[in-house]
Amino acid sequence: MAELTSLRDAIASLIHDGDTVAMEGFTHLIPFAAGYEVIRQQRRNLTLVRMTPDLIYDQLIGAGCARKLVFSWGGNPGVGSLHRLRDAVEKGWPHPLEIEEHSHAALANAYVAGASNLPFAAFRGYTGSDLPKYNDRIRFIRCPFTGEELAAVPSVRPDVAVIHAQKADRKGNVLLWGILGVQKEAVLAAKRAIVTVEEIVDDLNAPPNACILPSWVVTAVCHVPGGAQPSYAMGYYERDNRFYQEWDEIARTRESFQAWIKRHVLDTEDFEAFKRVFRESARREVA
Amino acid sequence: MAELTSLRDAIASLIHDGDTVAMEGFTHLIPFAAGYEVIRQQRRNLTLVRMTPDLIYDQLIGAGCARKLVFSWGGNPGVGSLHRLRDAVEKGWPHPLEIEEHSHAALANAYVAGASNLPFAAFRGYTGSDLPKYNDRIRFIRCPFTGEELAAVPSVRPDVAVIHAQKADRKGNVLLWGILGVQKEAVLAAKRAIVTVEEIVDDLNAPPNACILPSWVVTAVCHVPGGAQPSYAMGYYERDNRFYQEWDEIARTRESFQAWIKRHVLDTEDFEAFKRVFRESARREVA
Amino acid sequence: MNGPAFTTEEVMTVAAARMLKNGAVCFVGIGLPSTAANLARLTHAPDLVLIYESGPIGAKPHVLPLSIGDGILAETADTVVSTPEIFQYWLQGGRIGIGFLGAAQIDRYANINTTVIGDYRQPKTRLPGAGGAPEIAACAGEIFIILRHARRAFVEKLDFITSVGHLDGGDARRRLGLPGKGPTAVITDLCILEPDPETKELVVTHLHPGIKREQVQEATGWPIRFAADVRETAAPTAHELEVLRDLHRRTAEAHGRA
Amino acid sequence: MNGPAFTTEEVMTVAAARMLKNGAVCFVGIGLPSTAANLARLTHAPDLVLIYESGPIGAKPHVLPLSIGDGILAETADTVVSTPEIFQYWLQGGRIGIGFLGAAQIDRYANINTTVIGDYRQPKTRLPGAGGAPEIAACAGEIFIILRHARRAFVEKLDFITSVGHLDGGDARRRLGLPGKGPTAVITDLCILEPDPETKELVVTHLHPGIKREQVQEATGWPIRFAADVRETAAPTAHELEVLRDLHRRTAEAHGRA
Repeated sequence: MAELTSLRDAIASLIHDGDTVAMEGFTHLIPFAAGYEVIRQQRRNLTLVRMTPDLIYDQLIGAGCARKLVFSWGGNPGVGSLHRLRDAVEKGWPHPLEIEEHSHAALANAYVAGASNLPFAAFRGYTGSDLPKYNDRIRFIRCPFTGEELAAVPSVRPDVAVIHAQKADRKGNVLLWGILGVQKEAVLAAKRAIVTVEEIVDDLNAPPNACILPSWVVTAVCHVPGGAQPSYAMGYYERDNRFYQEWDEIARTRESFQAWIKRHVLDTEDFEAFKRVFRESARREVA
Repeated sequence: MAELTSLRDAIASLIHDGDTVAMEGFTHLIPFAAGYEVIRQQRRNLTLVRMTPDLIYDQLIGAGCARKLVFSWGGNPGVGSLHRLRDAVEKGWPHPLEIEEHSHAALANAYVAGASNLPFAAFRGYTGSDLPKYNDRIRFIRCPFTGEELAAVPSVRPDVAVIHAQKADRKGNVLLWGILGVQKEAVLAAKRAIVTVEEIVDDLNAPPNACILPSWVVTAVCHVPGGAQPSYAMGYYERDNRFYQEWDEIARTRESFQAWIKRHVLDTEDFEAFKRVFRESARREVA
Repeated sequence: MNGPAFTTEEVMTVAAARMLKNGAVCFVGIGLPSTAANLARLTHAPDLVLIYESGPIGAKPHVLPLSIGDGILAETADTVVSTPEIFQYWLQGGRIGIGFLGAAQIDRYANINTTVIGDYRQPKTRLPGAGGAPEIAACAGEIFIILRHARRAFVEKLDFITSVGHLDGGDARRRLGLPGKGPTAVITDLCILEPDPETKELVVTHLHPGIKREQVQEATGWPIRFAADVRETAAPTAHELEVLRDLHRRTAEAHGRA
Repeated sequence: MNGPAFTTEEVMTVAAARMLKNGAVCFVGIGLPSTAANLARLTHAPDLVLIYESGPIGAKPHVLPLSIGDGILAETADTVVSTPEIFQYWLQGGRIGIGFLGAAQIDRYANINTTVIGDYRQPKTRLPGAGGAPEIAACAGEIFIILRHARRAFVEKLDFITSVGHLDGGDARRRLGLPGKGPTAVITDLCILEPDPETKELVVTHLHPGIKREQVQEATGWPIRFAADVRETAAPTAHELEVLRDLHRRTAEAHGRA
């Protein structure tokens, strides 16, 4: 059964230095508040798995939390580069970052295999691409019936999955809707799962066949309204596209990035404090 | 784009003698009306694929439509045996029936592989079971990363999938909810798909992430209210458990089965006529 | 004997229900397993999580389903997923604590036959087949089996192994790399049997009230072994019987068999 | 030149949009492909089915998404499935007629690089990477590619092949058993290129209004070939331009960049 706890306690007790962590959310419901708390608690040597690193991993990488990144598309959606990711890969700052690079199809299949307790996933992919030349975790197998060759990747089995969802009930059952990405697979593939939610309600009032994660597959549920900003939570708030554009400037230099992280994350005690400071910065921007 | 057509025309134009046909619906939404129409049009030498043959395939097999059956559990749920299936397997009546037998996990995975355009599915199964000794379509492969042995079955790729759903809109987009079984996979694995529905509406009013089959993956949509009886359609009618029990008597002898099929199916011109005769029989039962 | 009167069927169901701890996650077969699991949920284990292979997760039926996919399972579930997902993410995924199965035939190592009596290609009796059982027996954390005790069910040698128990005993499961512990209890209308820790051969650990050892041997197709300290199954309580009989009454009414 | 004035960007987008037939099923990348696909949907192809890798099937956004998973895609879709399902059932499943991609770099056989400039392990410039492109390029029925024409984009040799076009030309795709036809058109802000039926080398088949052959050669990193009968791209109509500009205006307002 999931424990209803504070985000600080969840991160402190469930994410350890050196863990493999998958913080998922495909543009929608990205667990930013949890990412800030990991930075605040200065976790180190994490292996970060995520299809689209997005700003959340740009921040974790720039803050020095990551040793390795497993990913399939590393840009700032609709804006351009992730400068902290590029700085780590191109210049080794703040320290070298090992990368394991896949395609979306491969990584999505690898999460499914993890959730299914299979050691690998087979799919039609990578043929003719140079990616297999640089990633020895991409191999090829033959169909035992037709002899066809298929690509194979090992399953993703994180120590911890972290996702953000719209609702949980008081027992810790979780409901999400809209763009679901690979969140369900990430949670079911992981040893431990942290879910931050917009609301805790008496009754989920879920439609039939809704995407529900029962309390007994979740380790901790944390009530963190706005916890997916600057991404969005369908039914609650829109994507802060303006901040995605501003991030291009903030992350462009090491100094401006470090100043932003210090002011908004390291010098704030929790996400509520972060939101206060963030609103002030926004007001200053506009002024 | 799906064509809105009569069930008679759909079966006549899309199911041919010798086809491989998957009529799916896991206890819920079993496409019985479509099965009756196949018997009425006297299709022959069909390879019938279905996890749970249920009464629908007991009827098709007894009526002599089937050459081969691919299945994973062949009972009358909650009642006992499927007597027509047993008569065909044990005594070769009305003619011998070839069987390819799997477990539910294997067949469900085989449908997923078919929908995914993969030649096979790998899963943890069959270890220690005698089924692989009698089914050469069950093989074993090794994980290219861990060396673990896994079971493999070829994907299911029917010529035609037939399902029953709650609603379609006038464009032929289909919505189903409740127990979904493998219907979506069956439709996506098949070359052609026939969907009978309870209602045709202007707007599906589907909740987010609902199980929808877009018009462009469906070949024909037929408006057949009650088309899943004696199974049930969530939101429309309950399972006719009494008839499932009566079927045990009807199907027990060849004579009583043939009399029932003649009266209710061969001598009725369509499902509306079937329903009239069926109601009379029911009244006579009660009287 | 004091206390309320009860049938051997009732003591079997109650004894099986008691083995299901509150909060456990149980993959339930239709029939006797479903009856026992719902009795447990309606008595000592309100938070028992019931999963049916048709897709319902956390089903809480107030009447017993006649089929594995009755509407009542979907209507009362926390959610309903597709059948492939049930087998891939939930069973194979290792999320099931207890697999609760019935059986047509069982041998001394709790291997199960639900496929065929006689030769597979020339069957004397064709049974329904595997269903979900082979992978439940392989992947669930542990397996409970419930069936009526009779010579034609408890056989010296199975005509067909549909689902593995402990195969030929000892550490056979470990050698085959099967994920789960396999059968840890077999509950019948006469007794409770558990595998010997070493040999994995089923031994009688509990006799139901009023049942004699001879009756068990008489109903078993091999020389049955008894534990050093065979105990008597505690008789069903008045409350357990009341809940069970109410459940059967509601079920009969709902399915039009009152 | 008669008719309304337009930019090279506009003629590129309009030319690409016109290639999408009504009722086609199109797997859409973010950016230029999404702009062209939605222009097609808002003009001649109202029943064009748009699928985005984040899960929306049949999205009908009235403003352009900034990201591949914007809310507007989910809200206007016929349904939204998980990302694994999009890749397994819909793309790999063979349900996609047209894969519509952008590119950072492309070669004469329409192979695409979106991974890295320079050495993979010591990159000069690290690009975002593969995303869905490798499997879209492999599995979709055919591929359209849209990108701006420039020497650093149209290169003699790719530093890295992220997604296959026609590899080294000829029947290379068939030999590798790739399901789809591969790239059938490349649309730039200068011209339209199509693979030679035999060699699969890209040849210029259409020049946009007012564009000279020299400009195309100048912007291409290899000796570019021209078709025997190079035609002029029909200029955008007033209606096409109006719809496209309205779409951009609504988008800018919605994303707070007015």
